[in-house]
Amino acid sequence: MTPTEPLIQMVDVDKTFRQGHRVTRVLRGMNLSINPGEIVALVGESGSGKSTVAQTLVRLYEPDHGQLVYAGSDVSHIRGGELKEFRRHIQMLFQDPFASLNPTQTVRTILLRSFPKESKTSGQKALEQHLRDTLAEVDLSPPDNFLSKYPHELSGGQRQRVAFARALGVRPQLMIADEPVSMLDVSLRLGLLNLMQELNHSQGLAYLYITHDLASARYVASRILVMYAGQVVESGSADAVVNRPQHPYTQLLVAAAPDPEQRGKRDESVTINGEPPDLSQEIRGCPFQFRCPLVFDPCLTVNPAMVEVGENQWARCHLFDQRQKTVVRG
Amino acid sequence: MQEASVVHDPTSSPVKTSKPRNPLWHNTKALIGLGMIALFILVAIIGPWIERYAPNAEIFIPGQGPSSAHWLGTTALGQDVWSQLVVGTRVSLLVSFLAGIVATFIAVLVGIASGYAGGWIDNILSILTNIFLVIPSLPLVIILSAYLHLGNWGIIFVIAITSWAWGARSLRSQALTLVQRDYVVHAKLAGQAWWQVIFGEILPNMASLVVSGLLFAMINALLTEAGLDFLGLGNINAVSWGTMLYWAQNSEALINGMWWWFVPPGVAIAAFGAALSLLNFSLDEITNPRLRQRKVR
Amino acid sequence: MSKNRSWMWAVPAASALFLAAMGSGAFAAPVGPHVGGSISIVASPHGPWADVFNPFAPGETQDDIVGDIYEPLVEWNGSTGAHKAWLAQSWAWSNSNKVLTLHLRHGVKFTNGQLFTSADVVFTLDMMKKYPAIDTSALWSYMTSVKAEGPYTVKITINKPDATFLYYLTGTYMVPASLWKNKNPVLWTDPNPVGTGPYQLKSFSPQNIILKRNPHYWQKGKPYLQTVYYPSATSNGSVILGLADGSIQWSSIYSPDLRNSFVSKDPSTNHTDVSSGGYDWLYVNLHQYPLNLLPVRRAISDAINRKALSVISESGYSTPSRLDGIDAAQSSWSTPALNKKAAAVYNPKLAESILAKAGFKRGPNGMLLTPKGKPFTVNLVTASSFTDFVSMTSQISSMLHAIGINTNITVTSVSNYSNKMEDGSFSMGVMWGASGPNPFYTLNPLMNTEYSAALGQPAPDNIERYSNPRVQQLANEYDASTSVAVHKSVIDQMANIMATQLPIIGLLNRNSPNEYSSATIAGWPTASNPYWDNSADVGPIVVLTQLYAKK
Amino acid sequence: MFLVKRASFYLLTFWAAITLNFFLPHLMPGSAVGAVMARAHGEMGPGALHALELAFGVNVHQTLLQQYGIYLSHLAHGNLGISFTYFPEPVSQVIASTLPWTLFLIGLATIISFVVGNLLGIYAAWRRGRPLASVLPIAFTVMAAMPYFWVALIFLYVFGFLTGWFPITHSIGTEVTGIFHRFGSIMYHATLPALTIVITSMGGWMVGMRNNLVSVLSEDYVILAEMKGLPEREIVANYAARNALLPAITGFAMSLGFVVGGALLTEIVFSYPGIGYALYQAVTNQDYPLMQAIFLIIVTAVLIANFLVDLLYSRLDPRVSND
Repeated sequence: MTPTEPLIQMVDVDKTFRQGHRVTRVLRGMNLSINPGEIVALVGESGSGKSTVAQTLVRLYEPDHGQLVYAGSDVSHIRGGELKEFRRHIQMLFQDPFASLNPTQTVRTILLRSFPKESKTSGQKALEQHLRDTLAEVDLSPPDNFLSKYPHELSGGQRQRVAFARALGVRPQLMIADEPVSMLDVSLRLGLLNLMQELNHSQGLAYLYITHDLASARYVASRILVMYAGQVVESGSADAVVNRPQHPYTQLLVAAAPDPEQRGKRDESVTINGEPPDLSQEIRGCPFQFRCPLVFDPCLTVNPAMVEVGENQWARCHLFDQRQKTVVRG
Repeated sequence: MQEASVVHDPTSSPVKTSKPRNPLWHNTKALIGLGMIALFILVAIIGPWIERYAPNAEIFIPGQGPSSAHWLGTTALGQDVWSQLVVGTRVSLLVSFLAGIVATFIAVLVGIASGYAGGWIDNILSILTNIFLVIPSLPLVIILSAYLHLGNWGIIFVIAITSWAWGARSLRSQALTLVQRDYVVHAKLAGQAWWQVIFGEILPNMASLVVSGLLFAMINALLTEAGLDFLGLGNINAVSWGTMLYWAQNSEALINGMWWWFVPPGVAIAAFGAALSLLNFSLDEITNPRLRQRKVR
Repeated sequence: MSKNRSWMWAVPAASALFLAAMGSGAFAAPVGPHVGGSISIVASPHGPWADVFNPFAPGETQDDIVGDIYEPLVEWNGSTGAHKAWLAQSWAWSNSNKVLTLHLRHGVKFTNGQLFTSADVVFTLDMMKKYPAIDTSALWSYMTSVKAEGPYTVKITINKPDATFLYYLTGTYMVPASLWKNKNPVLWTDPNPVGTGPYQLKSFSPQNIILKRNPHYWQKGKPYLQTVYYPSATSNGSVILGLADGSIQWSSIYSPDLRNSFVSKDPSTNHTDVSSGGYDWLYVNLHQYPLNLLPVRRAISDAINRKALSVISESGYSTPSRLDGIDAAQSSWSTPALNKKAAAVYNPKLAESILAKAGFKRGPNGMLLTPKGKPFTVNLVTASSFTDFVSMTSQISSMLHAIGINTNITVTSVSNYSNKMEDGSFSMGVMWGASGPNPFYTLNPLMNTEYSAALGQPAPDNIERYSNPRVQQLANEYDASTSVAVHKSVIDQMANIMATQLPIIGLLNRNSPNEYSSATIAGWPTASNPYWDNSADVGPIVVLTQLYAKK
Repeated sequence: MFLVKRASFYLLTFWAAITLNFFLPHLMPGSAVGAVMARAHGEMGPGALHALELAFGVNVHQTLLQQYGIYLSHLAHGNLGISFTYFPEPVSQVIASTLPWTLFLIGLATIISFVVGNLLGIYAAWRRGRPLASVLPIAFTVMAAMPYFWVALIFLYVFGFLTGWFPITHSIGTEVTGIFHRFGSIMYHATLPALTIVITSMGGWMVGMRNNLVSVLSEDYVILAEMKGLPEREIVANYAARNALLPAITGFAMSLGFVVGGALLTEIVFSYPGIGYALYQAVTNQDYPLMQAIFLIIVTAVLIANFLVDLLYSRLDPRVSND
């Protein structure tokens, strides 16, 4: 793996779910790439397909079309031992700290079960040390206080840290954090986000941070992808996307988010009207046309392509089409 | 932030030490049920020491009422009722426990396989489960035992094979929801083998449903065996509560006023069944907290 | 008991009371036989009735009722073997006992008004030839022809002399040729039976069959009772309850303690007696070592306490039997010389010494080893629904255990047990044996190879597979003669073989209790006037035609 | 779509039952002839064995597959064969005379048990915390764990024999005429058997309804209704009970099989001339044609009942049809 090569890439991935006669196209030409040690945020409303992206990245789903490339090799359709080996490098941090830990197991058991086999051969003492180190890494100390606890004896934040530790136990290269703080008390959120960054610095752990909250995305991520209706509609550096949003959807998201400078206050005049489109219906033209305040004729017929709209910033909107910039992949 | 899905943690203090208190010990019904079951098990185990005579020996004056020599009198065949009751405990409990365990085992196997594997395995197992649910079990058991003329083991097998479907159905639906739990997803991601996922992550979380299913299956087995024995389709040479009733009925014990022969085995079955259902009842309350709490207003 | 406990029983009872009140004062003296009144009979519980009155239908479901409607040529007393001429008035053998001439009763009419004649007898017998499925007595294995000679005479030819033929032939029910001509008697349900009997069908329901008096019955003035109810019953228990409260007047069910459950309810009117007939034998497979050794069978016989079997398994109704197969009720056929030989003794010490003498030794576990050094273990087979056999088998098992013989008991279904016994795939088992008007009907089938079969093939009677040419010779002697003296001598010699060779081991003389109430009905056979067997089973018309209402 | 799926499932189940039904007798040692011979205790003539084999048509030499084919084609023509017990009465006639009694008795008992059990369940949930509401479910759960044939026998003895209040056998009196008398007699005879079934099967309904209702009562929309100040009685009747009834209806269909089977023992104890008793007789007499037909009838009845409930269910709850 050369330093410039992305850690993982999704190339034109389609994913469709069938339920009886209903066919739902959740992902349509999804592109994404994460470099080693990079923190990428994926922002979108619920129903935009961001969780499907997460689950496809760990190959809980197989892409219908397109490729999933890990370290230069196509892992879209691998199985068995290969899949197992691939999954060791990618771990997930779940949204609900109550559902993500097995209520019948102690913290010790939970962690032990997540450690790879080879770590168990290194002797009892080393294993104990490993357990403690892992807990220390997620700032749960003293570790002895926690090892014999059951999940229901822990607070939400503690639980999420245990889940974090469990994921770290495998020594992954990429952590997919699917709304890891949304169910935590506000006071605990910052702590967890800081922990994520710490581990990024200390271990070079890459993240895909999935959230609906632009502010926290900007806080942790270096790059932000904005998702709408199964595709990326804008991407760029965190500062660029938040400070100079180009796509009308991103602009609305930014306007609706609370201003970090004036805590708690937000511009009440800006709301995103309407709902995301029904993905089980065929969509002609731009999927955002139904809610876009700037909608014009081409939006109704053609789905726009991704165009460069600034330095390292791309958007998928007909407003920028005239400039005919190079089409690039997000 | 716009979402209010903040969870208020009831146990925010991280320094609680003891394991969760076991609610079974704080439920009177459960205690009574457990106590009775323990008593029956004790009788089944120490039976040979407290039976007073050989249970099948037709050696006493027939049809005597209770006395100090025969605590529960003698049968019309000259057997000691008390000894039969004590020895019968063993057979009845054995059939109840084993048939219940085998039925529950099949239910767990089918339910989890169905819920975990999904796809065509689930389809086939679900159809099988539904067929066994719909085909009435008592007539089937009666016909099977009439055709096959079984001993105790056969009866255990037949009862189990006709009574697993209810359990399998509820375990399957629980397995379906458990399979989607994040910790199960994580276990798969962490590279655990299917059996590790099933036995380590899924099964422990179904424990209360499995136990409740087991209790149900045991009650069912107890009553089915008694019914079969009563019809003379069981192993009538073995001494069990059911065969005692069969012989009593055969000798018109009630009409001849020999209540001491007819009443005790029925009471024993009813008491053991009641103990099992009390335990099940309280288990329901413990695992479904809504049933426990008193009305708010 | 309470008067209004059941509408079902209340209706006939109330109407009887009403009639009585109309006819006589409250203190009227008992009246003699007269037409009127009714009786409820449950011979034994068969479950709900089927609308089947075909007298040739297999099984026993409606036997007791069919016998009131259809009649045989001769009525045989099941207990004593005595007989009464019935539709046949007399008969005679000729042509060295190969031709039987039957003289029929004159003036007998079917209930449709047609006269009963020789044509009906010939038709009925010919039908059995055409449909072997209804020839349950295998008559046509003897018969070569049946011919009418005039309206009241029938000539039957058989292929070789057979003294038992008359018994099997004359038990056959006679049906009217005119109505059965185009019927398949195997599959015909005969829902509207027409016979010559004292009663005819009044109404059918699965829960109650009601018969009414045949006013043109050939026994003038009989029967007396106007109506006969046959309520269906599903268990002995419900019959006892009915007997105890007076809603059933006559029954022949087995119940362990009738004195307590029935007689004690009203000792002045509730009575029981027993019908004898049949035996419970302990069959041993003579093809199996060491059961084929006479001393072994002798020891087994001596080890069995028949008194205990009688009291515990049969509530004392059935009584200990002798070893020669002669029932107490038929004791006139036995000779005093045999009495000592044939007496069964209970002497386990003797049994042990017999076995020791025969080379059986106790093994290390205290149980016997055969002279060949193998453990002596016997399998006993029995049927789960025959609870008395199950109980007897378990007692025998412990009695044999006491003299050192190991036993295993197999309890199986009736049919499987019956098949195992008939096919000879058993070691030992308690079962009934054949019976008839005299001991020959018992002894001959049990020991004659004619009634045996190869192992694996069903044998009708000689299931222990005893083989002795002498028995065959004696049987031929018996069949060739009609002399009672010859018959007695044959029976004596056969009984002698039985008692000394023990091909099977006699356990009990099978007696079955009958229950009847004299509260409203008179005319019953009593100890002082035992005019007939008092069983309600299988066509009880000899007694039924004597019964009459008390008021 | 939902109903087509269910219907094809029922057909599959029916086929499975038929096939099971066909193969079972072939597993059994012994034959019907043996059973009839044995029951006659040697009172049959020397030719009986052979004659019975002829009459019953046993010992036919056909392959199993041929026999299966013949069996299916007979079934298709509604030919259930001839009963060995009641020979030569056709099996269809035995069923015709027993089935109505069972349908009546079981129908009556099941409906009473369902209605009373559910009402008591509603009461127990509505008034939970009160002594009676806490004791009732326990009492009836314990009742359900009792051997009901034993309860039936004790009822028979006490209320039939000792006190003489109720008849001890049969489903109708002798020579009862007139529609009112007949009806009265039938109800009178059904009282004890029905009562036995009701008191031993009511507990299940009661506890099920109580548990469902308690759950429903804590749902948001019920709490909302409470906050709106609707009277409690109305909330229980209109909101909660209605929703809690749905699972009870499924249970009702599922229980039919159990009740038909359970009635077997009750019918035997009360000498009630229903199909359960006929099955018992068929079993003890090794009467395969009758046994097969009864099992088939029971299965068919249960399948039809389930299908009807599916129909009803798809009306009551629109969600299931999209399933």
